[in-house]
Amino acid sequence: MDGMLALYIFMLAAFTGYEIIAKVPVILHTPLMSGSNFIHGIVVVGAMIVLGLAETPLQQAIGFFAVALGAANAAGGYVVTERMLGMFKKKEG
Amino acid sequence: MDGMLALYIFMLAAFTGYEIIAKVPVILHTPLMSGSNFIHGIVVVGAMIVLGLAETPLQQAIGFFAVALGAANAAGGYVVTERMLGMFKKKEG
Amino acid sequence: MPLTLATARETADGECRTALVPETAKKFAALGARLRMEQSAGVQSHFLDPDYVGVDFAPGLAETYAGADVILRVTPPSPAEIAALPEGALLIGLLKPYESKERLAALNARRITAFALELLPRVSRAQSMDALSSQGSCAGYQCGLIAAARCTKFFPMLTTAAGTIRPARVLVIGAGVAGLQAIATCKRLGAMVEAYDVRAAAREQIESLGAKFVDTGVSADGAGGYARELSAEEKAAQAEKLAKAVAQADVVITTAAIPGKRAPVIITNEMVGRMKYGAIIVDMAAESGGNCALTQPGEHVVANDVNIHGPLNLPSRMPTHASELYAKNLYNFLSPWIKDGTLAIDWSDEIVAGTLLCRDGATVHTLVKQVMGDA
Amino acid sequence: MPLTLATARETADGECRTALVPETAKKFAALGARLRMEQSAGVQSHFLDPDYVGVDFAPGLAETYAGADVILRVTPPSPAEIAALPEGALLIGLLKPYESKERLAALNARRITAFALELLPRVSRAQSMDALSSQGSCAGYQCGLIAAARCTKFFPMLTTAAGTIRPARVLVIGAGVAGLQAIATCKRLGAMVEAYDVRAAAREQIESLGAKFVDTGVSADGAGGYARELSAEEKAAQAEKLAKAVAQADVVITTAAIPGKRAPVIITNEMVGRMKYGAIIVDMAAESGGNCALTQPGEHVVANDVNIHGPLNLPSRMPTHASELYAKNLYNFLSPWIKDGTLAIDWSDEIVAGTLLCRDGATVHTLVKQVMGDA
Amino acid sequence: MTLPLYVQGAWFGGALLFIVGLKGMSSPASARRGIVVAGYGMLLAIAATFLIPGLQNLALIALALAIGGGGAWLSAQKVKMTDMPQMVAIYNGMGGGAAAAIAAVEFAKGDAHGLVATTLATLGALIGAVSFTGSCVAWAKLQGVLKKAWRLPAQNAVNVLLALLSLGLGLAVIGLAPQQPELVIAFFVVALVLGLVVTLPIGGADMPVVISLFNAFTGLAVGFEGYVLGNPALIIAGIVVGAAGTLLTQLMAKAMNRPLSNILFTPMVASGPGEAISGTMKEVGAIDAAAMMRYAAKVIIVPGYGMAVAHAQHKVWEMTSILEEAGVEVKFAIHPVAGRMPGHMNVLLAEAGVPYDKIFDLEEINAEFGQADVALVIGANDVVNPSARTDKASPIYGMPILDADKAQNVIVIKRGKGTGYSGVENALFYTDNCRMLYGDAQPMAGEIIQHLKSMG
Amino acid sequence: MTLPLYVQGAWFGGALLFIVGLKGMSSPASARRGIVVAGYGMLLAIAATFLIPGLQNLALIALALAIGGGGAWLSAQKVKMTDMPQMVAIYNGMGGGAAAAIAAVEFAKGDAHGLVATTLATLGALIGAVSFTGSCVAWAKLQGVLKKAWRLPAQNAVNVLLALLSLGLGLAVIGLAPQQPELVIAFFVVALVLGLVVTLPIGGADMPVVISLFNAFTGLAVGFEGYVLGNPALIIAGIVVGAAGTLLTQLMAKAMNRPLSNILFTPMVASGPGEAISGTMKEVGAIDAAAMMRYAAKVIIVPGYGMAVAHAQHKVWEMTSILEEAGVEVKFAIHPVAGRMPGHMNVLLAEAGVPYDKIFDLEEINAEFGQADVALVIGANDVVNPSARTDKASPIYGMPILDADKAQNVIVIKRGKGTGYSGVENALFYTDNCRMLYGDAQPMAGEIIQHLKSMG
Ligand SMILES: NC(=O)c1ccc[n+]([C@@H]2O[C@H](COP(=O)([O-])OP(=O)(O)OC[C@H]3O[C@@H](n4cnc5c(N)ncnc54)[C@H](OP(=O)(O)O)[C@@H]3O)[C@@H](O)[C@H]2O)c1
Ligand SMILES: NC(=O)c1ccc[n+]([C@@H]2O[C@H](COP(=O)([O-])OP(=O)(O)OC[C@H]3O[C@@H](n4cnc5c(N)ncnc54)[C@H](OP(=O)(O)O)[C@@H]3O)[C@@H](O)[C@H]2O)c1
Ligand SMILES: NC(=O)c1ccc[n+]([C@@H]2O[C@H](COP(=O)([O-])OP(=O)(O)OC[C@H]3O[C@@H](n4cnc5c(N)ncnc54)[C@H](O)[C@@H]3O)[C@@H](O)[C@H]2O)c1
Ligand SMILES: NC(=O)c1ccc[n+]([C@@H]2O[C@H](COP(=O)([O-])OP(=O)(O)OC[C@H]3O[C@@H](n4cnc5c(N)ncnc54)[C@H](O)[C@@H]3O)[C@@H](O)[C@H]2O)c1
Repeated sequence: MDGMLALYIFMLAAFTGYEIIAKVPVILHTPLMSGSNFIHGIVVVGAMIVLGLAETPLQQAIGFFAVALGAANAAGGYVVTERMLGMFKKKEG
Repeated sequence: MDGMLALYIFMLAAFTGYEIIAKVPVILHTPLMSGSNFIHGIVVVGAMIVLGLAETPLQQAIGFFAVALGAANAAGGYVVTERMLGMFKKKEG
Repeated sequence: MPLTLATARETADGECRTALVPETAKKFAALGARLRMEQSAGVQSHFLDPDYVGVDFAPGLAETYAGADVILRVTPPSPAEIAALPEGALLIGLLKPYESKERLAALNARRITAFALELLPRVSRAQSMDALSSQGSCAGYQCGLIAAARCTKFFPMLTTAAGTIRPARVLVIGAGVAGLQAIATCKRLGAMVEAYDVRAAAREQIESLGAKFVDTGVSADGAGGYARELSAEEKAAQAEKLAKAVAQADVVITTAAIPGKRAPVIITNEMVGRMKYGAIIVDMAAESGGNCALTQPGEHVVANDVNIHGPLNLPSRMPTHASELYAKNLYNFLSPWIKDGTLAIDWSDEIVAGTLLCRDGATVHTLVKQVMGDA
Repeated sequence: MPLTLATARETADGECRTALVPETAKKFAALGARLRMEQSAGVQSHFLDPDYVGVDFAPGLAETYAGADVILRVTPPSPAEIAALPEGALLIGLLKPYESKERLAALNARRITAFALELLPRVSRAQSMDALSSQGSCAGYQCGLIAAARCTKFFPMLTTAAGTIRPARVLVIGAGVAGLQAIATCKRLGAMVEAYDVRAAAREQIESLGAKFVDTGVSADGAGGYARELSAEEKAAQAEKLAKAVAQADVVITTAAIPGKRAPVIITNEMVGRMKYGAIIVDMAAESGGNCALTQPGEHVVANDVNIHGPLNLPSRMPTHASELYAKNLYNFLSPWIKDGTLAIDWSDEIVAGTLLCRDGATVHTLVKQVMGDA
Repeated sequence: MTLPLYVQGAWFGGALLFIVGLKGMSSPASARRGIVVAGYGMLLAIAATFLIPGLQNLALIALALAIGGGGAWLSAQKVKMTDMPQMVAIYNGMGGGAAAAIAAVEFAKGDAHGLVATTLATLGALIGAVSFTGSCVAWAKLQGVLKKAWRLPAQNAVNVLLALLSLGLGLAVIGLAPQQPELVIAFFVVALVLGLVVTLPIGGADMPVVISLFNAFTGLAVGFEGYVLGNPALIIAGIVVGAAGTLLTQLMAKAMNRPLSNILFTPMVASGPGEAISGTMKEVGAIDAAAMMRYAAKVIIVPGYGMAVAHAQHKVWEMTSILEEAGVEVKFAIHPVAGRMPGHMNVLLAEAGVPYDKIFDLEEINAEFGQADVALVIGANDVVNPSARTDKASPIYGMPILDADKAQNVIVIKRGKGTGYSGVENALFYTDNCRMLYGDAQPMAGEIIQHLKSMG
Repeated sequence: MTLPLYVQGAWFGGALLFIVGLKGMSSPASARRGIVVAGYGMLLAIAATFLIPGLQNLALIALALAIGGGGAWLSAQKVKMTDMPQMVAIYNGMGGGAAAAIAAVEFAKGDAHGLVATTLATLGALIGAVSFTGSCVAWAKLQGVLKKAWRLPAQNAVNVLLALLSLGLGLAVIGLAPQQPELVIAFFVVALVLGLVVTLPIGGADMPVVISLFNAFTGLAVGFEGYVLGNPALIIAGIVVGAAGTLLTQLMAKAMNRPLSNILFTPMVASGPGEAISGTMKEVGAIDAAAMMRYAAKVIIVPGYGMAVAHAQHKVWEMTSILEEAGVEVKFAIHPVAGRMPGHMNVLLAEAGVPYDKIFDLEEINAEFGQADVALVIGANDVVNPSARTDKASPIYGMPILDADKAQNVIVIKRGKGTGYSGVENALFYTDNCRMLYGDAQPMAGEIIQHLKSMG
């Protein structure tokens, strides 16, 4: 991957992340932390690729480990966030 | 350039542009239009490269034309924006 | 010889207002009119003679009125004062047109051109001449103050070291000009104010002042912004719903009037009997008979430990401002017709025609003729 | 035999309050005390005898006081009433400790244990017993109402079809409990209020109510939240700055008092001379001599077209609430010492000690002894 | 072509500064700093470009920069403030032209870029060219060079036809690589004509919106050419402007209460003459009302019965305080018969704590409306009805009224089309300088407050 | 490896949905929708990954997904609401572990990626590993598995040493490509230990901030590994979370009034005993105060003399109205001697238009504080001073007070450390559930209003 392009993407993504969080009420700090925790669960995709392309048993083992961890990150992160944000439901009527 | 990466950049840049403008007061509409007009004056850089790498007189001519236009965009855009925004100066004390 | 306007001292009992104040005197003078005033005619309103610039002072009634073209008054003239009016002169004031046949006859006998400001049509243009409104404002404000001063409780809520005082409950009946002002005054002082009026539009107006409307389900919109008389059943329905509100009130202020008629009796004897001990009623309609059955105009009656006040001539309690407003009403009424020191009235103007009571020796106002018979 | 509390009808001129109200009667009874009251003792405050639950009624003064342990009063007892007090009884009330040597002697002759609520120390815990504050609130509120009712102008600004009424200018001198309440009341009615007090802290307090502080550069903070007396130069400086404010005012309300002393004269003859025609002064300090040189306590004086009112016993104008507050002060003062129907006073308690006027046949309060001599 | 890191880094820095600068420009308080930041970004990017190894024609480049940049700089300095909008138009058009020119050179070179790049190059050329001629027309109209509305018989059909034609030619250019010069020239000509034809019929009042649209176009064109040139700084700057500009255009159209399609395809015609009350009521949003007042020097508030009904007095006073803190002079004008009782407004304003010295009656203030930037009419109607001055048949004829209509701008808050006490129509609401803010006075005042606060 | 367009497109869609979802989550009104949107993004991205041609070990992948995902799904469903924070910690740690594992596999493969990629892989591995063990410790602490604070003698020195060592090893790994297994293993071990050691001494109260920091770490690690894998979706999701998480961590630290460095390097020690009033005053921002009230069921407002001095009554009432519109029950508790005259608060609240039925005196309301989520004390001091209940020496001993301290949370608005009328310190301000909002009551109430409005 072109390093320069990646840098541009880094910059824009960082800017986007920053903009989204700026001026968030304290009440959302924990859910947002949890939500962003879920989002980096996307690492499971990377782990899947790694495992999918693993060549040795060691690689497979680590890859398996990575996929399981990543999947836990994604699934657990989603459920926890969803449940936390459920609190806001009743008030928004 | 990798099309996919470009697409990501397009997406992030569009998101960024949108976020910046959302909820801007009407009073800033014209200055912001002018300011963003200035920013796409960056086209002058592209024009410079094109002229710099021009091979035929025709290309040179068009390139020259492009640089002049781009430079006018950038310089004129800057001055106009700067003057418009000067109006806000006195009120911000 | 330029137009001469004359103002004598008001002689009615307890009347402290005056029809000419220094400010309007100056303005009339600027229009080229000559002004004559009885000595100390403004003193009860705290306007001293030296305050009037460009006004001639005359020692007595006769000297004041002699040869005057226009007579400005607050109250209707007494027989003696009518006798002093120059024959054919123009008279403007709150002339109580429905009060006395004799007075009308006397005015006509002297061929007085009389304008009764009570008759002023309520069109937009006439609002600046509307003495009923201006004096009604004063009356409503004074009613509120009387109610607060006579109430044996605080109006506002007060949380104090010695316990919490609950706000007084005030009920205002009749939300015309005066009633609204009374509502505003009581609200300002912190009372919980409820109000009631038969006119449907009154609800929004009452609520616009932050008071609560007492809904009785009876509406009585009449012509020209005034209320019509209610039927017997309507009165009964109204009375029932109102009785409840009255029974809860610490203070009841009544301002319901119907022009040219006796005021409706809204608070009956029986309703007074159900009121709280120590409650008070301030009956602003006392002048036209009272909205409470027990009201004695000008008196203070106690029944069942309820104090019923029937104050008269409320604007005279604040004569400075009441006179100022009234004098400006007169000025606004008259000034359009004064040009270069002469009077040129357009008799077809709807305001002039509507207000005209007597002219050329006859009562000309239709409604007054209807009620009083030809005089 | 349980503790007996007795309350007779107040006999002082114009006094409408009562020292026992139905609510406190119930509470005292709950503490096990017996209560006795003279017939109709509460009626002037609009509390009827049947309103009192668990109270014995007695036909006259003698019957009421006979054998009572504690006598609750609003005003100091007259010589006749002192004679009716059971020897050695406990007496609580606003006893005007600095007013009369003879009264002190008479009380001591009957070995009365007397508590004068005026002497209550102003500690936080005593605030609920502070009758000066509760009655001061009533007085200040009434002052505001009197001022508004007597003013010949509107208090609020009004823009009307007949011209714009400028708001009245009210100056309040003395911003203690009563003064602040007067400020609040006049502000509520829409007046432009300025106020002045010698205490430095008063500025912020005045401004906290939205009124303007008149800065004269003189400060006179005394002990215990009361003001000290000013020196002659200070008085002159104060007078000069104040004179200006007074001259501009439509209404001046004065509430400046110094406990145990004649009220300071703040508005001089000369200052009255420079006031507006028709302006009014309401002097709440009339009782202790008046803050205006021309004040006649209880009277209404006109000087230079300025009306000077010296109302007395203002809380009695709103007896229902004034009595309620006062009675609760008494209850809060006494109840901590009543247990199972007996009285057990801790004489070393700072509040008890500070309020105690006479005991065992002698005047014991230090400051009172200083001012009045031993009696 | 691989570029040295310092050039790429400088471009990266430029792009970063653009974003930061644009962000700054989106709030009045930091707007000025924003343009300066963006300006540094531009300098950085241009300077770095000179350092590209092997760049030729340096003298030509410098000359073109000097001519274009210098000329624009000087003329932009001299132009009057009122002529700014057309300057924005022309500079924007030049940017579009530059983008189109870049595409032209790329076509001329005939380098093979791949399908994506060629497509984007063509698309950029098309919208750049349209933006170029369109902006020129906009400039000419605003400058007064082009005066009358120039309208074809079947304007919309012609527009669509030309657009289709240019798209078709574009597809041909893309498909038939390497490009044939004739085709390319035809494509450009049609695109340029399209810009002309589309813009010519649009009226002057709608021009700002159109300019904003072309601005977004140029941004996109620059972004696309950036892709062709493999220059992420161009991409980012262009796309950010494209996105921002698109949103801005929509916001502007909304502020004018006209859908964008309406502006482009059904140009406004002057309304017919001879009605009792002519003109239309123009709506305005709370944010616009807030901004108009926030940047006014003097605002006069005219409260009426509607303020009382809505109990909006506290909000109105809060709004006033915020405006005053921002340095705006605010006065209240009370009509003698505003409301339903003498002194109605006084009672309410006093309740809200409005100091007396801000309250003026008709006689005191009527002369001042002429100097007011904004008259804010809150739930008043009859008391600002100009027909009282002129129309003898009106029931309110002869009543003195507050001259709110003399103010630079009038904003009227009311719930709907309701009449006042007198029941007559109000000509004020139809005048050019009047904007209606529909809604209950209390929440409306609340919204204005919120927007005022966000303007810092 | 070039991937088919549909896989890349799906990833792109996933990234887009993440951003949109995260944006949604930043406002209470749309937060729930936000997580659902992001969830779809995740499903899309994972599903597409299966479609990569040539992907092996599909069964293994599915198994790992089922074990990891299924297990986490079930356990997350079951956990109590109060145990949520540690769950966030542990899932976050797993993400970090996954990132580190990806790096490990890449090292194991020994593919040459170039300097940039290797550097990023190593960096990602380092912070991923730290985040992994650190999060596990955080989980253990919050879960109560690890109870006592485990502190080395020279903790900070050890921290720095370990950090330097891991960096050094990392540089070695980068420099000495192809990687030697021993080096790589040593690197990972040190990184994992570093995470442990850094986190162990940190107290439970500071854990949320630390978890947030590790969350940002994991984001960065994922972003870096995304670069290594050439997967922009990972890059964007990771970096967005990294940036957002960093800012969030700062905001959280600020909300706790502790600089981040303080939390990491000088863990709080319990304050010494035996002072007259123990504890510290904890500051809070207007936005926090607003949020606490906005999401409360019941708020009791205690006004005092400071509200009068600040003339804040109108603002306070506006704030109340907004809260009530949002469904919060709000009551006013008036102390008998609040202010400086009997009825002082009544006069002011009436002026602001507070209806009487919301105003309660001490006897009426004192029992309700226990059920209130928030007691908002505005410029009151003596009247909420608990020492009046207990401290016989206090000048206010014996005065009844409002039991504001019984509320779930207490927020006190005052200008500074000023005492009240009685001049005594107030123990309430030092209690655990009390937060100080410093500033003049009027602008503060205004700020709260503004934040409340932004919460919709
Ligand atoms: N002052 C007096 O003594 C007195 C006495 C009697 C009569 N009047 C008459 O009353 C009139 C007073 O004039 P004005 O201009 O004050 O009032 P107005 O002419 O009655 O107009 C009030 C306007 O407020 C709007 N409105 C009502 N409720 C509203 C709400 N909740 N929020 C926003 N807008 C609201 C109404 O339009 P929408 O329905 O579209 O919202 C209406 O057009 C004069 O004609 C006067 O002659 C005065
Ligand atoms: N009600 C009566 O009749 C009466 C009469 C006399 C005395 N008192 C006494 O007055 C006291 C009343 O208690 P309280 O709790 O109402 O008031 P307080 O105890 O006097 O406390 C007021 C607090 O408000 C803060 N403050 C002042 N100005 C402020 C501003 N502009 N913005 C924000 N905060 C401000 C002050 O702290 P900062 O300086 O840090 O801001 C102060 O701690 C009692 O002790 C009572 O005994 C009452
Ligand atoms: N030109 C104008 O626009 C103008 C000027 C002044 C007043 N007005 C309007 O005229 C109306 C009446 O004004 P007014 O104060 O002179 O009236 P008023 O003094 O004649 O009567 C006072 C009020 O008593 C009410 N009333 C009558 N009978 C009643 C009953 N049985 N029970 C309860 N209420 C009863 C009336 O409806 C009226 O509101 C008001 O709406 C006022 O706004 C209009
Ligand atoms: N326990 C408590 O905390 C408590 C209870 C009640 C009152 N207080 C405080 O005590 C103070 C006085 O209360 P009060 O109303 O009983 O006082 P007061 O009736 O004795 O006097 C009224 C006011 O007149 C002022 N005054 C005296 N001489 C003056 C002069 N020459 N010029 C102008 N003003 C002059 C005094 O400063 C005082 O404010 C107030 O500050 C009040 O808040 C405290």
